[in-house]
Amino acid sequence: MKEIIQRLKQQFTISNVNQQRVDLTFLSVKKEQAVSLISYLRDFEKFSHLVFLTAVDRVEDIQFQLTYMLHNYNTHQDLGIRVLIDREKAEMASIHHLWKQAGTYQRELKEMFGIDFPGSPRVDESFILEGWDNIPPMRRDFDTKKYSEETYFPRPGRESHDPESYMKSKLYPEGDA
Amino acid sequence: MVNPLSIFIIALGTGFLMSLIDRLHRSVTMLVFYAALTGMVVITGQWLVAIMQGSEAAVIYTAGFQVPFSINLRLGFEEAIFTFLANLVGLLSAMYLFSRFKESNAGAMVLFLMMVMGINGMIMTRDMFNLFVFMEITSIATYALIGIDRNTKSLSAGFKYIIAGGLASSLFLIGTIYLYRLTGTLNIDTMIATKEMIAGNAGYIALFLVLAAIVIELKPFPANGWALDVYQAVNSGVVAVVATASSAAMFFVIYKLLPLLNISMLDLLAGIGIVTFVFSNLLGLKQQNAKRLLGYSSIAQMGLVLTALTILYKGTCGILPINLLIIIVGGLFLNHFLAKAGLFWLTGLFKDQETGKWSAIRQNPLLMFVFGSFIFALIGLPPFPGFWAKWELVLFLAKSGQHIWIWAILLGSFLEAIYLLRWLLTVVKCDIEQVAEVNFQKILPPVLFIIGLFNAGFLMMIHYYSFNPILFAPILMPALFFAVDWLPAKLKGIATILVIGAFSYHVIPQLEGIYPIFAILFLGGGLIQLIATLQAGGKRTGFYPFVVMMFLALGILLKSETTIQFFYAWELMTVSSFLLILRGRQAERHSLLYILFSLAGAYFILVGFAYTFAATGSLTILSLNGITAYVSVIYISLLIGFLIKTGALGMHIWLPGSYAESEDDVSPMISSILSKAGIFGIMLVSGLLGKTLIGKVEVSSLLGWLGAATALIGTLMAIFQEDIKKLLAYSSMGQVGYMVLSVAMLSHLGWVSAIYLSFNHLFFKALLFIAIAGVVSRTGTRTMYEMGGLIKKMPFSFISVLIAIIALSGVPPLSGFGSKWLLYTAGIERGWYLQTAVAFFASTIVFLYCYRLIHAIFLGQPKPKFKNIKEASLWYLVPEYLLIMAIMAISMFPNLILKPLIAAVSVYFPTTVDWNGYTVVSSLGYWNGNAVMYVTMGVFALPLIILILTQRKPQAVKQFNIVFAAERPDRPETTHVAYNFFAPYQKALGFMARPLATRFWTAVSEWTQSLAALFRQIYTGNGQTYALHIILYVVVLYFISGGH
Amino acid sequence: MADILRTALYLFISVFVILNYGLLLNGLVRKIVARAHGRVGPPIWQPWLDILKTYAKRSAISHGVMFFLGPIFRLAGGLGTYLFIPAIYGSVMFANLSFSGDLLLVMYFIFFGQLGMALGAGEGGHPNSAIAVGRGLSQMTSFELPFALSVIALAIQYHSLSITEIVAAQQGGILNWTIFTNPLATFAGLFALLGMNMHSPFDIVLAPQEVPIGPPTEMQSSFLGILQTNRAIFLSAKLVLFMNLYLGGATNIFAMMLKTFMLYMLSVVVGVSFPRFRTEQSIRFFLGVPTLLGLAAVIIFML
Amino acid sequence: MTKETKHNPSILENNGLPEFERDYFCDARPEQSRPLAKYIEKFLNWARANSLWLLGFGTGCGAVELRPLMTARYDMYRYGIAPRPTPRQSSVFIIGGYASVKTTKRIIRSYEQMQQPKFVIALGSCPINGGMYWDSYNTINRIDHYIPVDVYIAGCMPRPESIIAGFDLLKKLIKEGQAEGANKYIENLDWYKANQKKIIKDWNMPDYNW
Repeated sequence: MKEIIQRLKQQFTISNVNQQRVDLTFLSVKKEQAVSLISYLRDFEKFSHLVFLTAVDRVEDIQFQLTYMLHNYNTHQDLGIRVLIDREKAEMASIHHLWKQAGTYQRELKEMFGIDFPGSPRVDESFILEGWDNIPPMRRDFDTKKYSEETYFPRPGRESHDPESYMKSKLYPEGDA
Repeated sequence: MVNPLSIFIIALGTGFLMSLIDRLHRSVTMLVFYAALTGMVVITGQWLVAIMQGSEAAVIYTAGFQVPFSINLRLGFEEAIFTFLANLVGLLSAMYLFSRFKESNAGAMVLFLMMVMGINGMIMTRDMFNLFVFMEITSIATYALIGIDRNTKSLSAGFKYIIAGGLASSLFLIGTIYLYRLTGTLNIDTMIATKEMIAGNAGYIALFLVLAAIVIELKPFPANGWALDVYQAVNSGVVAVVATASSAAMFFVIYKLLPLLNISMLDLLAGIGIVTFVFSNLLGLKQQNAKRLLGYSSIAQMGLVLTALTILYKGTCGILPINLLIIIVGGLFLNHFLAKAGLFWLTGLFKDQETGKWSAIRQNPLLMFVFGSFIFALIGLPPFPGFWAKWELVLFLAKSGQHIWIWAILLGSFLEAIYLLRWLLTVVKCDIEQVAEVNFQKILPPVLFIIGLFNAGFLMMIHYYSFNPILFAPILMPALFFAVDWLPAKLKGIATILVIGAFSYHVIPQLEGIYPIFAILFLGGGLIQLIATLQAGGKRTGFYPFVVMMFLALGILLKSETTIQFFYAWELMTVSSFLLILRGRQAERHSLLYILFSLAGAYFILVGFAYTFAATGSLTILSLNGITAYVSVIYISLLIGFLIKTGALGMHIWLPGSYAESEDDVSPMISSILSKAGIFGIMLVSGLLGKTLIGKVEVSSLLGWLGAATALIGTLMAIFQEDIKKLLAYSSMGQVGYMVLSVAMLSHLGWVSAIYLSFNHLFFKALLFIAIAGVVSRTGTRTMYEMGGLIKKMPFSFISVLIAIIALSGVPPLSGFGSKWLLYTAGIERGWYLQTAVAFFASTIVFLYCYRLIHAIFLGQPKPKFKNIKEASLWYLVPEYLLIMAIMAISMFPNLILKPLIAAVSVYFPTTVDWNGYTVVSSLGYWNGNAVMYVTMGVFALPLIILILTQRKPQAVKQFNIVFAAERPDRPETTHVAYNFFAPYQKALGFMARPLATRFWTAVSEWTQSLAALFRQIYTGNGQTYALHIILYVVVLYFISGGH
Repeated sequence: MADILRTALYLFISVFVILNYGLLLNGLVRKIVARAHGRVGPPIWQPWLDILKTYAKRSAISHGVMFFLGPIFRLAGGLGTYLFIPAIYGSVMFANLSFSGDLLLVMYFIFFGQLGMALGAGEGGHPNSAIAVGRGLSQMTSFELPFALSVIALAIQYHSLSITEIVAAQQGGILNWTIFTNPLATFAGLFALLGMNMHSPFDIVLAPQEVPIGPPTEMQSSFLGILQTNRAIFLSAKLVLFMNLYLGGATNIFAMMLKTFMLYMLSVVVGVSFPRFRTEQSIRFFLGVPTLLGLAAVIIFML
Repeated sequence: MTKETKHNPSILENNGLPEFERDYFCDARPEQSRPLAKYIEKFLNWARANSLWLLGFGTGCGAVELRPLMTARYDMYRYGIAPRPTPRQSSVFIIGGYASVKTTKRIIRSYEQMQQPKFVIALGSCPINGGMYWDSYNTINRIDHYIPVDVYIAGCMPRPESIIAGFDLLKKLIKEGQAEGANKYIENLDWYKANQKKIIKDWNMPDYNW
């Protein structure tokens, strides 16, 4: 793994290399270099499998963190590539030309986070939120409970509790034990 | 009476004078020139008339001495015809060249005059040396005239001509010298009288050399490359003379010398002729240049005439029967002469001689008519002389047992037909690229010749038919319709209906047995379908004449008592239907296939009839009954001929395209009526020749299997079609297969079912085709999956199609079940169990395409494209509902049709069915169509009433209100299931519907073309090679002829 | 007039009996299959309830005239088929209208209903309907071939296509039945029966999980009720036909019930034992062994 | 066209469809169906109750609990219950658990395509009050705001025994003539439609799916 990182460092500006397990490493790369890095990994380092592509909403930093998880079948190594992109203008280069299935992940990210991948096939079609007209629901500034209460006719009489205190009171009704 | 010698005097005199006169003014020269030519025509014409009225042949002795001291000329009947025609061509060609002569110097006119005079001389002279002189005069004049266009090509062509001419002349001269040495005379008559002196090797060589020279001048294959270059390069006006008159003169020389020849030489000549005929026509296949194509055709035709003459001469041992001579040789010759000269003249109208670029001719209806008539004349279709000549020739050959010749001649004719028709088609169908230079003097000659051709044809017809108006009707009626072709189409349509109605009224009562039934089928069915043609607006030029011709020909087909009448009607029917199919927008290739297969079929019929004549010496059709000789040849030839018309398996590849691509209101006639002509023919012959055996197998059982296979494969092909008319076409093929099967049973029930099937097929297929024509006229597409859901827009058409498919598929209670019941009962009764099973299998497959047809068009999802579509025009609906009424009538009361059928057929076979009220009882089962109808009505009405009474009113919903797996359909186009509807069937049984026959025929065609290309390589265009060809040819000929 | 009334009464009784017999057969078989599964199964009168319920639907939709008439065509086909078959040999009441035509008529009248239903389903506009009709027709062509061969063999054997005469020829002992006198033809015919009954493995038309449920996808309420009625009548009609052809017919109603039940059990047993064919497999199957059997049956007579 | 239809109460507007698609769908407003005379209706209700055809549409996780019903252990057939693959022929619609907005759209469509009388059984807590998805942005809380429900079976998930009990209850309701959800739906069609349209933003279907 180290050799790979070494080789990568010669060509790309990578940072935050973090080997979490023997077979799992994360690294960060700049948005501009991400696609070429991934292509390099796929074509020269035999990371032929895109395990997933997902996003984390770092609303505090006004950033999205994309994670491309790649897998090498020869060495059984996983490599996660983290890319930070601007939250206000959430846009990232598509990698559907590398893996056809990446298009699906990107469609989902567009639907749930509003991250655009220009050029990705059918990226504007929704999977499940047909005709959604609010902010994308996976963004952390979207209040799902409020939305649900406003939209879906909550049945009156439903109570909700803090699970910890509720279970405590149920299991130990007489107080601390 | 003017002395024939004056021809030469006029020609020579004016020839000498002309250069003097020319100093005065060109117009004077031309006046003299045309006057001289006219004079020659008049003189020979006058002699021709005189001799035909009985005066003696003129024999002229020059210088007043008797032979051998003088040269004598003869102007008898034959000479008069030949010189008259030659002079006529000369005059007309001169007129044709009017503008050319006006510009060139007087020498051209002198040369032209010399050429014509030389031709006259060659025909008239009876002296060998004099003949040589005239040949040289002609050759030199021709050579000089070839250069009239003054381009490299014509100059080089002229050079090749002079080489060939020189070779031929020297051979001729040497031969003549030998002959003179042997006989001591140059006079041909004296030579004939002292024929025995021309003996031994010397005699043989002498004759051989003379003959070889003349043969070379007749341009035999393969030593004829030079001639083709001449035909191609030379001015049209000149080549018209060279190709017709000069060749005619040469041919006449051979005719003169015939008595000198022995049998082996006659054989040789006939062989040369036939080889030239077949191979020239083969090479013609690859030809794209119109003049060269005509060149091939000319050479071929002369070969045929030569063959015909020598065979006739040999077959009758020198005593030529004048009738046969006139009809066969005269007919063939005249046909070729007039048509070829005319066509060569027509070539002059175009700069570019590419056959594909001739389309401009169709802008001028007159020229188109002339052109088409010439082509049909050359192919040998009635009423042109070639038709009668070919008929007599084949009859003669069959009678004298010369079998191979028949096939060779027919093969050659067929090849010729291919390229001529292809030419015709490109003219009709290609885009117009160049402009025809039409002026009066260029059009008059061909027009005159076409009139001549028609007249000659009519004369021959009168000879055969002694002017029977009914038999002339299929030619005269269309002519009448052509004359009024400027009238609106509706008017002509009504006139057509009236004419055919009157004709039926006249003809049907005269017929007996199964004939009136077929007459009702052809003419009655035709009358109903003609109503549909009234939908067309405008003028529809060139449609009704052929419709009239087709139906009248069908009528006289039934009425004909002799084989020649039958064949005549058959050919007329073929050609008229071809012209109707040709009208379709994309019909080019398909109509060509149709006419070629039909022609081949017609040739088989011709062969069959010829052998009938050979076997019985009689021309009546009934003479087929009980003949002993040639039975299997006759039976099989006739069967093949008729089977091609029905589109039996293997010979069906013309069928789908022709049915599908012809105009929408023509398709029903072709499919539902014309194919029955084949059934009628099969019935006719198998009724008379029935139990013929080949080896130990009955022909009829082979026929039965062929019918069953046709039914199966036709039906299978039908279910895989996306084009609705193709589907119907293949369906017709399958249905006709049943008819062939049941005819072949040669039993009472079999024939009854065949005719019943024919009627039923007439009704439902005409109904289907007309209804589909209505639909197609509205939707503008024939592809089924593009339609859909039209039931709501075109309910009446839907009902038509529904009734038709019920009748087609044989579901009770409609008439289709009757046909199935009869067919199976007949098959089992006859002991043809497996065939019946195949037919049953096929008839279940019928359901597949029936459903596909109605579902894809009328059911399923309507398309937005056809949102505002209207019901089909009333002109379509009226015949449809007449046909529905007919179907309903015979379904409700099968007796209406079955009783007459059973009675008519019981003339031929003992009946095996019985009647019990409305019930037909066969030896196996019974069927009461009437009761079935009532029961069906009952079981249908009862639930309907119950449903209407008990059900609460259902909500009428629209096309997308379907349960679509909880989704909604996206678009009608993607929701309508119609494309490749029977995909699983394709997987399971698609291998049976592979286009094997198409592949076979394509291979045949490709191999023929390659063969032609291979042979064509000998024509290098090099004069030396051509000279070598000639020499080699003579040498080879010598060895072949068993030279000593 | 009295004649007609009597005939009408006989026909009514005959149809009534066969309808209820068909429903009973249906219920019985459901029960038997359930027992074979180790279930209790629906009550034996479940078919009557189902049919009643469907007729009792309060609303209905129609896609057009042909859609409306489709089920009626279907029922007319079933009724007609039954009425052209003499159900019980020697019985006037159950001779039905067999004087109208012979075996060929019956064979073709079977198509009447199928064609009509296919048209009705077609106008429904549902893609599954059209696909299933295509499948059904394709399969139909292939099982009709062995059946036709079998019928031809019978026609040769008995010199008749009249069903009454065929039954008459089989009277007088169990060994006179076609199944014993002409086993080849019988087995070819029985294979065809399996296809006609469209139980698994030949249930490619209704084919749950593939084209659920094929042609009647859009049919509901009374339309479906009519189809259910027809299913009972048509099923019995087919069984009666085959019983007449191969099992010596029946001289009384109980013999008829017994024999047709046995015939139907054949379909049921095969049905629960084999998974479904694909369409082209089914076509190839019928054109294989069954057709060869039929051919053999015919060729034996030709030798 | 649209103006006229506003005045015609028996025609639905089908506003959700583009102009060219309105031709494809029926726009009639459904009418309530009246029961027949008392005893006949009672008899027919008995038949209906004993011949319940389920719509084979597993809308949520509860659909897994329906499978055991068909097995020999529970054998729903003995109660006259049988699955049916098309809504046209079914009479009982089982909402098998949570319903996302997307599924709800399909549920409504299928429900409307069923012929009257038709019955709905809602399975599990989710259709009742949202269950564990009560605050989800994409899962409805109460199915009875969108289609009428005859029987609720609580649980997460209810076992087959409870489902059979639910069917028993439904049968009882039918026999008593109380299972008139379809008529209720038609009567309050505008209310239901307003609720449906509130959550289904891309209403690309007619107002009533015939």
